[in-house]
Amino acid sequence: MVVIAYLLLRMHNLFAVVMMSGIYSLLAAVLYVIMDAVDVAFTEAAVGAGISTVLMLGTLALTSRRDKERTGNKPIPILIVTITGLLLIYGTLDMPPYGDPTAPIHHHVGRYYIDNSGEQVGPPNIVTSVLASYRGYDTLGEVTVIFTAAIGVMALIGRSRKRKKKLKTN
Amino acid sequence: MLHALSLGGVLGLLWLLLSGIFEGWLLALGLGSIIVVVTFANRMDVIDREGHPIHISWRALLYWPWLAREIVKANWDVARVILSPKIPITPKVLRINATQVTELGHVFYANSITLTPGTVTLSLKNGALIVHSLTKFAEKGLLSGEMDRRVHAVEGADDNTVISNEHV
Amino acid sequence: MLTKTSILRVVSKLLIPPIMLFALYVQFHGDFGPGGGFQAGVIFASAFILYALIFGVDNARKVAPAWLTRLMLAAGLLLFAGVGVFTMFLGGDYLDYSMLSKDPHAGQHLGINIIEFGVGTTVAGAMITIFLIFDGRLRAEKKD
Amino acid sequence: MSPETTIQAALVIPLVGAVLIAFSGHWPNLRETITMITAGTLFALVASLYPLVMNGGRPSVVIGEMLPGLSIAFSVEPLGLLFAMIASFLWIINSLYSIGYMRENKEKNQTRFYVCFAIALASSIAIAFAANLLTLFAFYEALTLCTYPLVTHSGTDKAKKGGRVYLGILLFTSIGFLLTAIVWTWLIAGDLNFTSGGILEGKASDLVIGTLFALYIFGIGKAALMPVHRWLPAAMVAPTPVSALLHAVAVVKAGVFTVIKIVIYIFGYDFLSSIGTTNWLLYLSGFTILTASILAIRQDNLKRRLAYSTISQLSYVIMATAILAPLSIVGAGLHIAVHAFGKITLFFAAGSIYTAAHKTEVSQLDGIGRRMPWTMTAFTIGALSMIGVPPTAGFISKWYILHGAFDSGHMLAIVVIVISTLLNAGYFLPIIYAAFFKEEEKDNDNGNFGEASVAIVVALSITAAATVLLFFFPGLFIELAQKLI
Amino acid sequence: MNMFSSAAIAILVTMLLVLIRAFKGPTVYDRILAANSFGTLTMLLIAVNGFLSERPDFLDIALVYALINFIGTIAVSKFVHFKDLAPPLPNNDPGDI
Amino acid sequence: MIAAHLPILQVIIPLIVAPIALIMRDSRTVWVLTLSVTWVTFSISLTLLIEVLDSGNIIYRIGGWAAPWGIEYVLDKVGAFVLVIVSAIGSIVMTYARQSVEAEIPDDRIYLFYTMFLLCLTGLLGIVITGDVFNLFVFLEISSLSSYVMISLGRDRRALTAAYRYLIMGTIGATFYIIGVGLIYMMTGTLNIADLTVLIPSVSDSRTIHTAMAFLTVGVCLKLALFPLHLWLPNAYTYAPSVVTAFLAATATKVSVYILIRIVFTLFGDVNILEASGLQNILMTLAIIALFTASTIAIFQNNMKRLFAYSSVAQIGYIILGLSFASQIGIAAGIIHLFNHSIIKCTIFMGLGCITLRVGGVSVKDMCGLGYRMPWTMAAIVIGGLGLIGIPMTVGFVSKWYLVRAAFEQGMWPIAALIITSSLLTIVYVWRIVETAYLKPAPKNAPNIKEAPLSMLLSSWVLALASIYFGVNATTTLNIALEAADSLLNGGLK
Amino acid sequence: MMMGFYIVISQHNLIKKIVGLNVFQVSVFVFYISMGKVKGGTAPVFLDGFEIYSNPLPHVLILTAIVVGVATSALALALTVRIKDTYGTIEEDEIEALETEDQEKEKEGLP
Amino acid sequence: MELLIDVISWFLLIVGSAFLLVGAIGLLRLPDIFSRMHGAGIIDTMGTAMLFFGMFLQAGFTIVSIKLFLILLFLMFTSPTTTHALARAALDAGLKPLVDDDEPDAKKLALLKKRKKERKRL
Repeated sequence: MVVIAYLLLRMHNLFAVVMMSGIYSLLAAVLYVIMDAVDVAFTEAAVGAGISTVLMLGTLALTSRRDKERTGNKPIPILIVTITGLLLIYGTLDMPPYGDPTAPIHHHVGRYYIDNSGEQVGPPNIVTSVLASYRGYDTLGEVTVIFTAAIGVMALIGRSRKRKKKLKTN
Repeated sequence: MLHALSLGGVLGLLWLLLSGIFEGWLLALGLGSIIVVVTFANRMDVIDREGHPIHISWRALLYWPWLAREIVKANWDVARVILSPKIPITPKVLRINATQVTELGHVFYANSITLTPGTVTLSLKNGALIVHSLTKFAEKGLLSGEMDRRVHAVEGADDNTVISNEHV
Repeated sequence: MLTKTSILRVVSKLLIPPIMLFALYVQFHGDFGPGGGFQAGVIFASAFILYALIFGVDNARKVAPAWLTRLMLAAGLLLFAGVGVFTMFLGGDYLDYSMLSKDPHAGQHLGINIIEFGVGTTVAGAMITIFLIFDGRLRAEKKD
Repeated sequence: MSPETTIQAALVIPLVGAVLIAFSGHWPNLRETITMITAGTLFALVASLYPLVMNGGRPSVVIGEMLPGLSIAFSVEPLGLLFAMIASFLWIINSLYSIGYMRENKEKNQTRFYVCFAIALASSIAIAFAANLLTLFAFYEALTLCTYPLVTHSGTDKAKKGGRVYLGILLFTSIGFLLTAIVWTWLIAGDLNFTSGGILEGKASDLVIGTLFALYIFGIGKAALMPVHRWLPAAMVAPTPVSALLHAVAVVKAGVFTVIKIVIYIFGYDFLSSIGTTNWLLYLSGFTILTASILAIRQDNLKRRLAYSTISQLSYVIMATAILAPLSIVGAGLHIAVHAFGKITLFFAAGSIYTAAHKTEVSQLDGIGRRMPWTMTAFTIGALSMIGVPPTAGFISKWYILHGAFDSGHMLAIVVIVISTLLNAGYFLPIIYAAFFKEEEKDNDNGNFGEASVAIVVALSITAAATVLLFFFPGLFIELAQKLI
Repeated sequence: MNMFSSAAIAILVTMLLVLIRAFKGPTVYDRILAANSFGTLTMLLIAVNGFLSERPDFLDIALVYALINFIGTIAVSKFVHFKDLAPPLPNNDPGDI
Repeated sequence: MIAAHLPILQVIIPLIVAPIALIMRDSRTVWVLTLSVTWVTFSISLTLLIEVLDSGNIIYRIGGWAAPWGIEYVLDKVGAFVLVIVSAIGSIVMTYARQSVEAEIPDDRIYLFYTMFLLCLTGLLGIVITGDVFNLFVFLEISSLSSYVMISLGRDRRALTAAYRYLIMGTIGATFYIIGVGLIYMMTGTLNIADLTVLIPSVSDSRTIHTAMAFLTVGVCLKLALFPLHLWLPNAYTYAPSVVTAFLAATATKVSVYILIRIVFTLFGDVNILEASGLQNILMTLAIIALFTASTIAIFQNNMKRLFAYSSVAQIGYIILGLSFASQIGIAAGIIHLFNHSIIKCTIFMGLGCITLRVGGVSVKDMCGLGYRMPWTMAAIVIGGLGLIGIPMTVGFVSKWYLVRAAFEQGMWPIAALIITSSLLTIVYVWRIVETAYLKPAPKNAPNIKEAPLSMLLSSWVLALASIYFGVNATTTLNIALEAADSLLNGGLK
Repeated sequence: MMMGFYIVISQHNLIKKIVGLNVFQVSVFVFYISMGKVKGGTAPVFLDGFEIYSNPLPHVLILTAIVVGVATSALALALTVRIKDTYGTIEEDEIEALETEDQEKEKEGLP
Repeated sequence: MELLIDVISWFLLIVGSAFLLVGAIGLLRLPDIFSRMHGAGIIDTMGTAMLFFGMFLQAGFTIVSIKLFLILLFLMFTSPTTTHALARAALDAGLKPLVDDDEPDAKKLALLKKRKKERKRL
């Protein structure tokens, strides 16, 4: 994945960039499946590899397909990124090991869902119970976000019904 | 209308296969779903002989095993070519006239060609196919016309009506 | 246009209804396995996108005119939020599905299904809207 | 009418007047009538408080609680009343004068002028009556802001520049130093109310008190102590009635008034005199008096010369306060009044000359006394008062200050006063001499002019007369000032 | 060694090879082809992984992958072909908002 | 029955009305709808504030699930106060909005604009009231997305790039926030703020938590445009439609500040993170740099909106400075300045909106002589400007007073001096405007313009008068701020 | 993860930035999911015979986050389209140059 | 019986994997885009099918195998279609397939075009 990301950085054909980001997202989805997050993989597949790519292509069609080539790395971004990266690595030092069942994360709320959702909510898919019931309000927010995005796109580049009134900028 | 109904039937079957749960609630939902889908499909105008070729399904079932065998053979051939150190390929572009009557048949034929490794349909226009073949074996198999005949048979010899194509 | 080769056209005609059905299947089987409203909405929309790709944006717009997508957008969200308000009127807290039925279990089940449906509707509406707008944009630009 | 209502009315009336003036802008006569009526009413209201305050009454009003424990509150005490009375009285005369001046010079934006004037007066009254430092500070700033349009009245680049200097210095010092000092005081004392004997005694070390004192003194830029005096000459670009208001009535008086108030009611002069860290003020004010006087001599522009004179005269007040003797404080209070009348007369005269003869420089004034006898007589009276020659009011206040200095043994102050008196004479007498005894220059283009309009002459006559009258009947103010100690 | 894990390894190796093609290009079409194959492989991997983790009932995901792969590739082909996705016809403007 | 549900109704009402507005489409109807919604939310928030002040924190369980399992709404004094600010500004801006929106936004998009506005309001209110860190993120995104769109609806083409930049920066900020939340979640296993407050002290020594803190802070600071991260703000505010600028300037950054308050004083309240991690010094330094740099830049701006946008950056510096004192007075100063600055900036930007409506632009040249041509509007702007400087009797004075006091209390003399000095810079730029408006004559060929329409003037003046009223009589607001600060320092949501 | 972040802040092409943003976010998602994994656990869907399930909460969170991410991308892309329309380019430095021009024009109009 | 199924599915999986690898190698080694499509075709057909059949056997007749079957069916429809779409796009973009030396490809293409035109005239 790192390789793909690096290539993304280096590529100048925007089209290829979009393709690669699609592949990147596919890989991420595989990771999700391996890490038992089936719902997430499902979504990532549909969204990351599918819709996002198609939308990006649509944008490419409307804009341009190549990115101007530039040489040289920019020091400030590299600095910022390095600092952030180091910080993250620093943060991981005290983390519980991967997959450790004794990590606190698995004992508090998560445990509760696994133990009680069947009885309290019902569906065998715990993710669904949490998503729709325990944290149903988050989901409402999520729907609102997507609603917002749709309206935003409508407001930004939607065509007007009336032809004579064209959206003029500047 | 008949097509819509049969589509509904097929979709119902599909639902049951997918779902595997036979509770009243879910069945009802399934019914609702099918109605929604059929409505949309109707709006999209995809329910016709082309979009829902129920009439050839039985014959198609017989065709599949043959195609599978062809595919295996072709695979073997191409795999050999790829793995041999010199890559002894003889790529060719061929033009073939399909004998099928309906466009559905053409498509069926073209897809079968592509499905067998070693041959790829590059273009299909009014029954004229342009095919790229990789090896001699594939070329021969294609030119023998065996597949063409079989697809034609699947299509149904008695069915001579050409579907008018409103989208062209 | 690619439709001229007819391969795509035929195959997509064949596949679109099952894809839509699959979307709805995902929609209603979110309880049992992976999936749910969001994924279903996206798949439904992708069936639509396929249609738009093959048959053109104008035909797609005819199938899903602006008013319909708008309605879908609004209806899904309203459905979701409305369930919450409804439970409130039934005496529970907001989004407390247990109120929907005498049996809390059944209530939860019903509630989840309804809101997932709301999610699906909105998401499908949103995705279709976004895609159609992106593609419809072309013409406006080319004309200028 | 209860005293409380009176206070409220005194605060509100100028504002109401301002609004009415704003709305009557299209009818100049109505507008000016309103101005005069407002001014008259205001004075009447303020004056009506006099008996009560003389009897020891301290009526007070709380308007709102700005910060917990800190209110916008007003309370009338002798010094405030003194200031308020001077301000409101001179507003009447100034209005009269303005009418003549503005009309004759056909100034633009007259409505704005009157509105701002009214607001400035409201702020002055509020400063005068402020019951605590916060209120005082609030209206102190308000006064700065509402006089800004007056300073930049003409709208020329020069006016704008002057306005910028004016605003810059005043806001800078007040926010930079005064506000800091106020917050600090509050932290030390937990209180900002003006209290007899001060609120700071025994609450902080001498050094802190000294620093705080310095912050106050430099924070009150309106007192024009050097080196924060520069705004005053810069503000001379304003029309003369404005200069009159600024230099005689509202702004500078508000400055020295604040100084006195802080010395008396925040620090307490007993407390201040008991610690040594504030003596520098004496020297600084002495220095200011002398320097400003010397600078005044070098100015050819009449108004600028008056401005430097003002700086020097204000430092009299500050020095008088810094002497910290009871008598000198009475003198300080008195000097506020005296200088107000004297200086306003001088400015009126300067404006009158400008209006009638369009002359602004001292060197152009040769022989003008014969053409404008009223004006120049008034000017002479004002000048004599500045110098401190009897029978003008200036003598009395100077005498009190000298007396106080003598009592407390501040010989330096006495020396300064004596020298400055000479300097004062040095920059005023030549003008008078030139006006009355020198020959008019022959090649004068705008040759034929006489006195300015009646309103102007009447106004300046009244103030000149008042200056003289104050010498004979100073009791009104002395009694008030004596209530301070 | 489980048979599925060996299959999974084979798939992973294949994915790697395909990726190399995707990076090398040289034409856009090569990349698309590679991406398409990659998608198929991903789908396979997910299916195999299902068996590997003894939860094969999540094949829906694989199905979605196949679907998305199909639509994605068609979209991409159309895009490179026409420089846009679905050229609308003129004189027919129902409006978006 | 309704009373018990007020916390959720507060957020849900605009959310539900948004899709309704989408269906309605008629711009006038939608405006009326939006207007009534904003006023309803305002009254709800007032009720809630009173209730919180009377009887302590309000807790509302969504979906009937108890706290760490489900999402809960928690309203303490700070939250209730910010809620009132946001909804009040919302309702006033909406009252003001109609003509301005009609003039600046294409007709067929107006209903979309109002829908966006409602969503933005939902998002902001949701952020304030929620008791769950992830739910906060969701609502943060709702408000951000809608504000990107609203900004990009501005007429100038630079609005687009401004919105784009904001979007990129905002998303990075949100992602940082999410990383931080993830790290915290990893160490504690919960997302509920109250629960976290309890759990964090036991793991606060770990490097993971420190990292989390860093990410959260940086992420939120991006959103609230603290000094080096403010780059998106000036252009975004400059080119957005007037209504949007007025609304966002008064609410969006404030809500982000609120998030910071929550993180620093509630999440990490028990471990006194400010001092423990050196964050205090960093924030303080940045805030002071912000004060000076932004004010200095503001002085040289020719576009009034941009000028005040930079001034916003500076003013945010004040707020952060107050918070970074971490004392009761300091936090109260921050909170009160949050309130005051909302009022001031909203007044000013609404005034500028009036000018845009009548004159067409807000550059220095457009402002010439406006003091006479649009006296009421200019007067409102000047009152706002005075508040910005911190002239006594305006709200600005109150907050500055408290800031200085807090600095003194901590014995930080130099900082007090810096605060005071920086307000002098404010004088410079505010005065430039006054001079232009009142002293420079209008250009000769300037068209005759009318004063702004009544509804717009009225709303600007309501706020202008509010800024005076709360300047003279600040006790109510101050007491709330003080109590809020107290509750933050002593337990927060517990 | 950092690579994506770097792309976002270093690249000049608007679309590449968006891609970078996606990459960045996806990495964060992966990080979340990795938290939820339990060794020997299985997907959080009840089935007889399984005792250990992965933590479902991160999954839920990431589902939401993905949606938010795609919504953001869609908006960003829409903005890009508009930018291309009005500026004729999607390179950041070129846009900046054009903006400076705008600024200059504005200044010229000043008295 | 179970053993038999295991063995068969082992076999199928191994063969499928082998074909996958072969396809990938083909994708790498073959000279031009059109011939590479054949390599991809191997992955799509033989590799996938074999793997699916292997899994099919393991799953037995359950919902899982039905789904597997559906996926396979779906793939059989879509994979040639996508390949075709891609080939078509490549061709239209002006990419010329490498052909064997017996006929120069330029000539051949010209012939093709001529025929197309003729047909159009008809």
